[in-house]
Amino acid sequence: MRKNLKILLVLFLLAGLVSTGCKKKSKEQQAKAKPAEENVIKIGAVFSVTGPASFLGQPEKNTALMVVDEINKSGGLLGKKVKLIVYDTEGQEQKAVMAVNRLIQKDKVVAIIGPSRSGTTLAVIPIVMRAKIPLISCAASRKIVQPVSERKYVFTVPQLDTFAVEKLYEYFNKKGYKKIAILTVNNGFGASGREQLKLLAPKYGIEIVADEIYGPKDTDMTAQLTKIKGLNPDAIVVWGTNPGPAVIARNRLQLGIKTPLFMSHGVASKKFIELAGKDAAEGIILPAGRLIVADQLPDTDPQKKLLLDYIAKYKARYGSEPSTFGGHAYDALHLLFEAIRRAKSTNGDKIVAALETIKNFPGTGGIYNLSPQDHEGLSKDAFVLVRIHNGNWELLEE
Amino acid sequence: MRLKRYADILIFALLLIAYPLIITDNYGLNVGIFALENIITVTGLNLLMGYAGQISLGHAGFVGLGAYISAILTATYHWNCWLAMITAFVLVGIVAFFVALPTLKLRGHYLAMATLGLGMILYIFFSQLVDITGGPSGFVGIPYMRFGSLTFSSYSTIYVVTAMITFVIIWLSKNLASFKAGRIFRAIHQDEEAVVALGVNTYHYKVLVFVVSAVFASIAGSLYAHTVIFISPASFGFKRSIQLVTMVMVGGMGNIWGGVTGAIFLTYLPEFLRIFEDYDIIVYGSLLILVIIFMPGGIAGAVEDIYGKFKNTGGREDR
Amino acid sequence: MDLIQYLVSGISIGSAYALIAIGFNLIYNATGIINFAQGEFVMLGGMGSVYFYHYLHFPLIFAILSGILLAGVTGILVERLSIRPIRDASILSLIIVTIGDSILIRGIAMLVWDKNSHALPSFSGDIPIRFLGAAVSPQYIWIIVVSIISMLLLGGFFRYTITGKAMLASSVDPVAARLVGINVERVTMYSFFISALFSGMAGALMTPVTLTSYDIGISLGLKGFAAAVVGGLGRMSGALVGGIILGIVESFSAGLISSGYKDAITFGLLLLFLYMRPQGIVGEIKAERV
Amino acid sequence: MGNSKILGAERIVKHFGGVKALDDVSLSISQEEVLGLIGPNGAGKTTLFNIISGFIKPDGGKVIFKGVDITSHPPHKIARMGMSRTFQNLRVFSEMSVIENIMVGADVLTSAGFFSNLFAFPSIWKSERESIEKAEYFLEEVGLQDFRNTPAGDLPFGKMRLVELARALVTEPELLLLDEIASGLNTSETLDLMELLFKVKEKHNLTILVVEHDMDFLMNLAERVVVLNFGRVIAEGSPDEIKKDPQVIAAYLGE
Repeated sequence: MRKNLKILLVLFLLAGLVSTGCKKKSKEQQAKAKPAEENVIKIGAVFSVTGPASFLGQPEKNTALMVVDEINKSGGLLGKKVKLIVYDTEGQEQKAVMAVNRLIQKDKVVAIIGPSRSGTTLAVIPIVMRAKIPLISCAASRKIVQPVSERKYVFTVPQLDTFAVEKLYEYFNKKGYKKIAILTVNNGFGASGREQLKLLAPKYGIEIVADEIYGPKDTDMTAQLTKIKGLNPDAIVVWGTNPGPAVIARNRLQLGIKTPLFMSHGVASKKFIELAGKDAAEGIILPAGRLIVADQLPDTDPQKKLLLDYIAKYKARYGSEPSTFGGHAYDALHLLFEAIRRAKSTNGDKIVAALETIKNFPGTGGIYNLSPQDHEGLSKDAFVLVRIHNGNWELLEE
Repeated sequence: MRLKRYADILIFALLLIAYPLIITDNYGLNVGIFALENIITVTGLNLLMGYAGQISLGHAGFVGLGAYISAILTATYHWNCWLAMITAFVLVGIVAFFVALPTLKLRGHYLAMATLGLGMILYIFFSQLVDITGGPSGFVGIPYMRFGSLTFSSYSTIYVVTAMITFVIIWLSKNLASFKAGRIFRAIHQDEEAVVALGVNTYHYKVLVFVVSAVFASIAGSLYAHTVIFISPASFGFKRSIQLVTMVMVGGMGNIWGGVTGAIFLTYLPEFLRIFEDYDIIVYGSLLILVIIFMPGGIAGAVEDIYGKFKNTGGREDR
Repeated sequence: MDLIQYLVSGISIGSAYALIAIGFNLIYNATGIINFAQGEFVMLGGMGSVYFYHYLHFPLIFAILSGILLAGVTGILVERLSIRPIRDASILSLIIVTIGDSILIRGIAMLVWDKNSHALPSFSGDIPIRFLGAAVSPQYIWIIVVSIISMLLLGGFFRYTITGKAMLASSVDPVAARLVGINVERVTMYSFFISALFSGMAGALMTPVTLTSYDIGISLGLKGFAAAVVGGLGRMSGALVGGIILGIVESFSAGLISSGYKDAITFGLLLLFLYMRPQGIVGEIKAERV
Repeated sequence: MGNSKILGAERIVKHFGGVKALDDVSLSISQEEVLGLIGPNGAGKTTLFNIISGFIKPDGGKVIFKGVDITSHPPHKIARMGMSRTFQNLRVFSEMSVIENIMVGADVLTSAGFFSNLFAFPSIWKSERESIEKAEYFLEEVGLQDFRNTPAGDLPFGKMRLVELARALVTEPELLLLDEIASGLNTSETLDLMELLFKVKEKHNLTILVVEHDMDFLMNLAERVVVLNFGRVIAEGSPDEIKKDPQVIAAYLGE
């Protein structure tokens, strides 16, 4: 019995330590922040830098750090330095909730960009709504910004799956593909893609003959492809992010399937071609932002200069090609800076009001037209169709 | 005699009451609520692993099951949240019972692998039954807890409810651990055959403690659902089950307060480790190894040994 | 026609699981431990070879050999630093320590290398081999052949060689083994080294077809263990039989039942065996002395 | 003492793989008798012991306890019917204190159910008191009062044997099975144990089946002795008859 008392005393000590720790730190932070409050604008960022979705979070974090350095070099914002505080959510809801609360309560940020996944974004929305802190998510699910009435402080930058599917289905109608097979990954990205693919199919007179699923870490999808081959659809649509689609492209080659293969904007990066291998990737068509075909864009394209500049700077700093996911952080920050400039304040409501006035603002994802009803700001033409031809992206048509 | 036995629970109650008075900001309360929810699951798991010696590598599955049943009953069918929580842990208890019947005949690695497999299967059902659970994109729109006209939407009110339920769970676990059942669990952990020879149906006891730990996990799941009001399969996978087991091991097996300490320590630690950014995964992994090697009794065990050395009484009377 | 393809791809994936299961059996035979970091050795074999090949520009063969060696050395480190200090601790502690190892190895791999997926060129081209209308990539032929060879090699090693029997003895009863002069510590280290080598080889062989990344070890480790149990824990022939059956069940359930529940069916099979026949297909019932 | 037969093992057969551990062994014990079972190593004594207590199932034959065929009963059910045992290689709960070890035995008979234990209803407090009282009683009976709170694992070998004995007695058995309880004890400890067993047998009118190597201990304690060799009963009778039986001498006491 007394043994328990001793352990409990330690617990008391531990709790005291923890609570004073939190208290002291927050008091100390307030003290420290007080004088510096005036000349620093603190912006929070939550990305899944590690864990299963690290291929989203890592490029987003790299880009965010780069963009903040850039703006600080060119005089900061409203004459103040911008301080970025980045937390890793490991793609887990609890971690994201704690991170956002920490950013709001302890770090006293004026706005937040991220999270990377739609799941973690939906988990933190109630917090930012209550705290009236604007959040610009880097995840592409419609539920994030709808219903707008309950999402006043929430925006999202990535192109919605709906537009990607519409772009594909238009192409299918043009090519006369009526029966298609879909193969989607079993995570947030794949599930929302699958939802839109099935939702919009009837509108375009398309029939989905096979609705197959694969796991994010699965190493072989020949079974699903064999089943699909048996149903000989007109086209196959794969919705997922690396490495799955690359394995599927290889399996398709191996099984000698000739049916045209379409993918999602989730694989719009050089990495995909490298993983799938030149011949397995040959001829794959997918909707994508203009980032990967920036050099092939006509000079009149408003995004061209900005994209080339982003690619050059990213390559110089990190030595590798930027990905469309990194582009989301780029757009989120620039939209936020533009809103703060227009609002000339860091108050949450003012930033939101300013954001909603931003019209044809070029970003890496497309031309943003935000409004009180549309917190996403992009449309179908944010996407272009691109094809892989001998190991390179090729602009199919605007 | 009774007061002495309950001294430690009263101190725990004081801790629970003191915390929100010291920490008033939402971040501190939020971490506190998650720590309490972890305490509930870890205490159940401690009874199963620390006391009865039966390992489970799939307990996040039961947390998820409780969370989803609560979410579906309250959001889709608009049940009262308390009725939903009770229905959830009754259903989870039944599922755990039927799962336990074949599983607890196994021992050691086989038991570990079976529970791991069960956790994975539950996870797959969460992500595949899209039209009921919302699938991998998660379940949106879970209502906050309500009692009459009072809605628990602020962290302070959620903390109060969670703290009360945690206290009840700890009280129940204390009873279970300190009377007859606790002794028999500990005896089973050390030498099951000898307990059988005394006339105890050890299989019955093992199934019992498995169901109790699953019910506690379900309650924690329901509370979590009403705290974050959004759930997705990602929070109830293999990684989460391992975190829960780590809390039991690091805290100290076979002692209620060991489990509590482990849950608190490993809920707050990552928050302090944020400064390490990417490196916290390395700190976590090495911490796990170091504790098993150098502190087999976990934090509680180490405290006991240090305390024992100080007092170094002859017959170690106060064992 | 599809059925043959399901069978062929089932056997191919199954042979990869078999190779990993062999790694499990090696450590289990010598130490009675189930190493939950086994998947990480597989990952190291793949990622190591990628690192030596793509970044240090070793020729393919040397890159793969050094990748496999890297996995082997890690195996020794895992044994020396985490298993030996608690050699006769409870099963629970051993399981948790190996889980700690897997988290640590994954973390280091993530930081030292990167978070992307990587590939290796196939050993003998990508042109699929066709027979009976089904197609299989030549790389899988390598995997099937290598897993059969290693099964025979190791099966014989444990049955006919002195060191092999010494390993078995030290797992059944370490004290008795020490009494007859077996250096149990060294045998345990060898078992981890050899097991890590085999799993590293599995990783290197699989990467051309399955690609690899710092966190591919988790699911491969689980599948490998399921194969080892279904086949018969500790038996090399069990590893091959279990692996192939698991691959075939997975392939058919994905093709015919539902690809979403594929893994649920695989783990369901594992549970079935754990409940009905824990000693696996080829194993016999071990009499439990009271 | 020709009263009723409490235990009958009839034509027991058991083999492990090729080895025939027990080959058509029959044995019976009457009420309050002390029966000894001896035989060289590997004669099948412990196997028979495990079959009677239900831990191993025989390949042939039956075990009747108090008139009930318990051959296929699970061991815990047999124990509840009034048969308790000790183990050849000592099995105490080493990290639990001596009193707790004995209380586990006592707990088996207390009435409080799971829910009263969970919600600390009065009936669990009553059972707790009962359990403590009973455990204290047997603690004194085996003379371990001064080690009440010591972890059983810290005790010397002889004392651990007494813990195991007290734990077996507290379940109030009618038939007590002792599996080489004197092994590892020095002469004075063996004498004290013998004295204790006589006292306990009288007080609780126990029937005892004891398996032993220590001939003096067995010959003084047992009223009747059965000799096993290579899984077969080769002799049966009073200790004196057994000492003179040529077959026993040849097989066991060694030429």
